[in-house]
Amino acid sequence: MSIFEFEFMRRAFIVGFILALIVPCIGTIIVLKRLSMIGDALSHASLAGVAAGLILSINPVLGAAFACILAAFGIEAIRKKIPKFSEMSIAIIMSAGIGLAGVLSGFVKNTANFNSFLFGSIVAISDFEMYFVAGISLLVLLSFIVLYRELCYTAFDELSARLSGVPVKTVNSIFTVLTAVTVSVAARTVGALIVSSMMVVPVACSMQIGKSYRQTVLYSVMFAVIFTLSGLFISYYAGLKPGGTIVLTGVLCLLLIIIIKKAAGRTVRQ
Amino acid sequence: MSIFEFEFMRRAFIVGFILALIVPCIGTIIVLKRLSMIGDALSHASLAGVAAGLILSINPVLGAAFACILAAFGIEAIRKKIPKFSEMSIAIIMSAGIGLAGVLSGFVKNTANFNSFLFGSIVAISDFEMYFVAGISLLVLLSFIVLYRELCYTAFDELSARLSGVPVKTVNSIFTVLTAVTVSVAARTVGALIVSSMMVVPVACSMQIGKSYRQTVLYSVMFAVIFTLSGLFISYYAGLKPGGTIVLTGVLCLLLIIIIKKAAGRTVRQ
Amino acid sequence: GKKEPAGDGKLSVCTSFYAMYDFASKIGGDKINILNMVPAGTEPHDWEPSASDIANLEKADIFIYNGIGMESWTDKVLSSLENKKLTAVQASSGISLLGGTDKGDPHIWLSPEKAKREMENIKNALSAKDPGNKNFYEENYKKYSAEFDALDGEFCSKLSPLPKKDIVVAHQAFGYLCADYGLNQIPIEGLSADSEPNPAKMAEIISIAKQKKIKVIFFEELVSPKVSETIAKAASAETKVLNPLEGLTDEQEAKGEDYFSLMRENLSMLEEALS
Amino acid sequence: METVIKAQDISFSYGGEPILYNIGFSVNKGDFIAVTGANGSGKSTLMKLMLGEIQLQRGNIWLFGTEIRNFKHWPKIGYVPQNGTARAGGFPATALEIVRLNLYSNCGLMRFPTKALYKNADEALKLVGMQDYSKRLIGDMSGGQQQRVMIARVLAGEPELMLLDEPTTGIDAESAQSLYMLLSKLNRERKLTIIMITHDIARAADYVNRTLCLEEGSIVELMREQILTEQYHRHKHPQRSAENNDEHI
Amino acid sequence: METVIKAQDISFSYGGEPILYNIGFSVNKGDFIAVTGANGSGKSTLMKLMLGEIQLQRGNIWLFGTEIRNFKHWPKIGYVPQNGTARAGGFPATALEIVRLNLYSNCGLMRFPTKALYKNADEALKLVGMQDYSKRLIGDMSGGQQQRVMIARVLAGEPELMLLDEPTTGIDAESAQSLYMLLSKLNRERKLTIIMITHDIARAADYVNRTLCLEEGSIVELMREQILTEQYHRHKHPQRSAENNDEHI
Ligand SMILES: Nc1ncnc2c1ncn2[C@@H]1O[C@H](COP(=O)(O)OP(=O)(O)OP(=O)(O)O)[C@@H](O)[C@H]1O
Ligand SMILES: Nc1ncnc2c1ncn2[C@@H]1O[C@H](COP(=O)(O)OP(=O)(O)OP(=O)(O)O)[C@@H](O)[C@H]1O
Ligand SMILES: [Mg+2]
Ligand SMILES: [Mg+2]
Ligand SMILES: [Zn+2]
Repeated sequence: MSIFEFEFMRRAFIVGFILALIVPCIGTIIVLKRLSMIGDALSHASLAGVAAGLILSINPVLGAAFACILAAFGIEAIRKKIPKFSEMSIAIIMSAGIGLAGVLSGFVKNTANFNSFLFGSIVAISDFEMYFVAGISLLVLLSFIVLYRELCYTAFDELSARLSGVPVKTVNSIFTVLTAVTVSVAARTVGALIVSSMMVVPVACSMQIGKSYRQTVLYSVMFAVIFTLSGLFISYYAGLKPGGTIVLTGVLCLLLIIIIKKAAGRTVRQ
Repeated sequence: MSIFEFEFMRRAFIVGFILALIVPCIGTIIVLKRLSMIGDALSHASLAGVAAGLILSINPVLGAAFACILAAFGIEAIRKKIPKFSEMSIAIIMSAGIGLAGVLSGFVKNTANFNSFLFGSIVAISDFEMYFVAGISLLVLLSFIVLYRELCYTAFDELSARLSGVPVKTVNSIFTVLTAVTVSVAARTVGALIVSSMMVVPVACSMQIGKSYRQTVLYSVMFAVIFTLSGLFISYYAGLKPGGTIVLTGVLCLLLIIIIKKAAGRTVRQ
Repeated sequence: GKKEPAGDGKLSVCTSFYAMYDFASKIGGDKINILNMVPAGTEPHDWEPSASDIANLEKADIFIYNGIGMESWTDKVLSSLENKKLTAVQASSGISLLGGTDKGDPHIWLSPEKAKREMENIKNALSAKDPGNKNFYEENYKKYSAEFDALDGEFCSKLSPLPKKDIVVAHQAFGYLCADYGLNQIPIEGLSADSEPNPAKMAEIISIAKQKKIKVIFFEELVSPKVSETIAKAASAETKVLNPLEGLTDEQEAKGEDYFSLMRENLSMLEEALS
Repeated sequence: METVIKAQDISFSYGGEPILYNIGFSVNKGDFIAVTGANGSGKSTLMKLMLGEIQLQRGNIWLFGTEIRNFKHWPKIGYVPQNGTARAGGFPATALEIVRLNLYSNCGLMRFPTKALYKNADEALKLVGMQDYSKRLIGDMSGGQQQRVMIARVLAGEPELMLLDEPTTGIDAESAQSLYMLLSKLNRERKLTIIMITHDIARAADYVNRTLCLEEGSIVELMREQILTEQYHRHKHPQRSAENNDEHI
Repeated sequence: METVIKAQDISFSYGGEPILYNIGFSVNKGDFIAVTGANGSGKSTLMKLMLGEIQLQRGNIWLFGTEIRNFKHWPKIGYVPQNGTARAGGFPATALEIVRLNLYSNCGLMRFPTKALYKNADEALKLVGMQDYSKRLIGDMSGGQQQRVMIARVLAGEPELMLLDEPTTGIDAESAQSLYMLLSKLNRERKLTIIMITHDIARAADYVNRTLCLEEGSIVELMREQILTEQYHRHKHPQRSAENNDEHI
């Protein structure tokens, strides 16, 4: 029985491929800003939005998206206060998000199943979601290309970027929104696990071999595409869960690269 | 009805207090090593241990503890390979952990409830757990005091620490084990949410006002104790979930400190 | 003593989730003060008690739960309580399980016949704890045991003539029900409701559904229907609710639904799906 | 003569401890100024104030005739920070990529650099003698090489005013010499205004036209003769030096 | 005479590109050596090899008579890295705390420093002229102040061999002078062996007893006269300099 016989698998390949194009782009900047765990933090923080949505009888998915954006701006704001330890801001907002979700859920009559409403699976994507992801991805990709230099410069050094005329605040805000939107849409569609690890693992791989910023971005996209597609294949034929398989493919590949690099006798960068 | 009428509340106060003493000690070093999200990553990664335990018919709690230690060493190993972006190692191991848990859970006959093996609640602590936490905490506290200078120096600069005779590898290994043990014991007892935020939020508060390393450590313990005890009080009298309340108390306090500092007109450190 | 006696002298009963609550309140009637712990609309597989829940347990006389891993928090919570007078009743005790181990499928209450046994366990516990009202409890049990028999009869008579025997369900909750009436459940997910489906299994279910011309893919109200919808679409089937009675939604609670009305609704859903 | 920077009555303190007190000066177009002063005298602080990186507490600064709080034309200013290479460490970009980033000053938002502009970047690397390393990752370079790339980055932006905080840090003697000559040439030929913090005033004196010294919160202009008596400080504070000698050794 | 470091036939390359080629030298107890060379010539690499911070690829190094791979007495060695203050930035510790950390060398695992040792730390801060800043957070200091604290940290450990990678970076002229005098005094009185990377050989020449220069992967010993002809490089490579002049300016 062929893998492409089923519509849901075809869709998984299409959506997986699209996300593999954009998530590592966002991810490269995220990693360079030392915010690697942002995917995980945002998807957890949006639980608070689900709870708030249920209390206020707003659509919980909307609530989640809203909470995601709010949390992303929270991270950005705290990062400014603790510039030397920007990754702390993630832990703080994540705590706040889950804590709030916990407290709010006490007031929710119908908590339903929080997680299942928030987190999708790559093999169960509806028509609407597919087009939505495609649309959002196009938007993110375009923004990323248009703001390529601005994002890179801002990640490198905000002060120098400002002096050379980059509207740093605007660029940061746009990027924050892009990140939040990507995470919330993708988490709902293909699952938070895939999004948050696609932000980091391919970038980690490409940083091991990339010889320039451009290569680092391109390789990370390439790695993400390889991981997603081969992960889907493997999960189908070996009867494994798709999200976990995609992620593990990536992690194994990273280990391989590190081992090969070490074996090749190259000294590690200090 | 008084809050101390119930044994379980008295117990919550005792265990909360003990953990508030040790978790921020570990947390200070964690933050300075830029591994803020380690609490969250370890508790998620230990899901893989639960799954493996269930498959191999080993006690899943043991499996979780084992996975926690393994994951902590994994983070330590990857951190060495990417020293400039040590926080990436957390995202990678976290992805690997959840991914593995997902894939393994496909082979578990009775998934029952994964999370329940892992996450405790501060208001449901058994006798055994209380003594266990007290014992482990004493161990951790002693190690922290004995290795106070070693840990500080290693966090400051591993090369200089090694040159001045600190057995850096050993210290790092001991610290890795201490972290993993603290996280797994505390997560099972009082919940992963409380542990992972107690590692960061009080440290973030104390770094805003601490004028030395020693003060930073002491204040962070002080903050953690205040957050835990007042959080428990508030949660009981306001009928809120305890974990979330403790964490939110901390986050609100941090915001307050930041706002007051800003109002006091002090310029932010560059 | 530290504990204030229950003001009206009634037995104070805590139950874990909806099915247990419904059974216990049917037996106890107004002779007991009953409190359900997992709130309406909450999927009980990953619920956790709060301080006030535990305070309630500290003051309760009886705690009724299903067991077999359904409420995984019970071991931990019970061992942390100091309430000496509390009797913890595992409603599933003595009932033969699918697979025969004690780590098997917990969804016993979905078989009317086994649900009756659970209610009997509950009745015995209440009588032992409160001998003064023993007769009242016995009366109630008799009344509802007849209802269970009737329900069992309805399931038998309505389901046995139907040509199809296969149902596709959201999670593996209907093992006992299927065993009783000769049905075969094809679960999309495992015993707990919160995992991710595996694509090979989805493909297999779709193929089976097509081959056996299954018309309905069942989902649950407390779990996201996305996966069920995906499968239904691929197999040109429709989706319908099959309620595992793990919790009620607000509306169901407001409408005064109970075990019997919901099971009858399940029955009519099954009839439609299997005809 | 056009005034590039005018500072009036600036005072600044970190959390109560005063660093700068009532400082005023002005810089004309085409000036090449060395700023010196002991460690901790507030040189970097003053420079950061001129960049709007830290907020003024008292007094005012005008950049190109505009009050600093309304100033928008930052691309006119190029800045090489002290220890600026610290952040560069793990960033996965080549020297050329980093230098090209600053072309932004010349083309601006959403417009892509032209071929001609790209040549600017190559030129800038050549000027600091790093053309052979343009494809190397910044993290794989020696300390002095990184510092030279940082300077090239600013040069590529063709600023009208350059602020350099100890630019020769870690740069070898020969290249430092070339850097001074390069700056001096840009200053003469393109009327580039330069303010450079340095501890090496004896050498800088050959190139600059003014030398400012920060001392106990005030700014004083040093005369050429004062600088040439090389061990300026010794002569000026004979007692303090004597003390120091006792303590330090 | 006791040999502190002996290096034999060391070669080293980063990913194929050779940096050091067949280098050998030896350092005696009581030597005060300046190491110089152009940016990227491999000075820092050589120092890191001597510290075991990067692995030897060819050849061998003996520290205090022991092969480096078996060497355990690291506390005998004090090291001030290039750009060492970069990491210090956000670390919430005071100058005194950081200097005290290095007392570890003197007392070792699990034994706490005595009062006398604590005095060592105060002394070290005094030696670099930072006694007034001992309670200040390292992140709240100026670049030169941080560098001085880093030097004090190493002094507090009372090493027998000091390896300094451009120690005067960012330090003002007067304090740099004091630092040289301090090092020279320690060298004379305590027989402290010092190897110092610097680009300022003209000044260092007054204090050191040997000067090594790295050039194209090899090490050459410079004679005092060569150094005093200040613009040594210019004289030695007239063509290259001419080229450079053209390119750089
Ligand atoms: N991690 C690395 N990977 C690849 N090449 C490197 C790495 N580190 C340094 N290099 C290269 O090796 C050469 C020597 O570097 P090193 O840092 O030893 O120079 P240096 O003599 O200390 O120079 P400086 O005076 O600038 O400090 C340089 O050309 C540099 O580009
Ligand atoms: N963030 C801060 N908080 C408190 N004090 C600070 C801060 N930054 C600098 N200082 C203090 O302000 C004074 C001036 O610092 P600044 O960096 O301007 O000195 P500098 O003249 O550039 O010195 P150097 O030659 O060492 O670079 C110093 O005494 C320093 O300790
Ligand atoms: Mg400075
Ligand atoms: Mg160097
Ligand atoms: Zn169930």
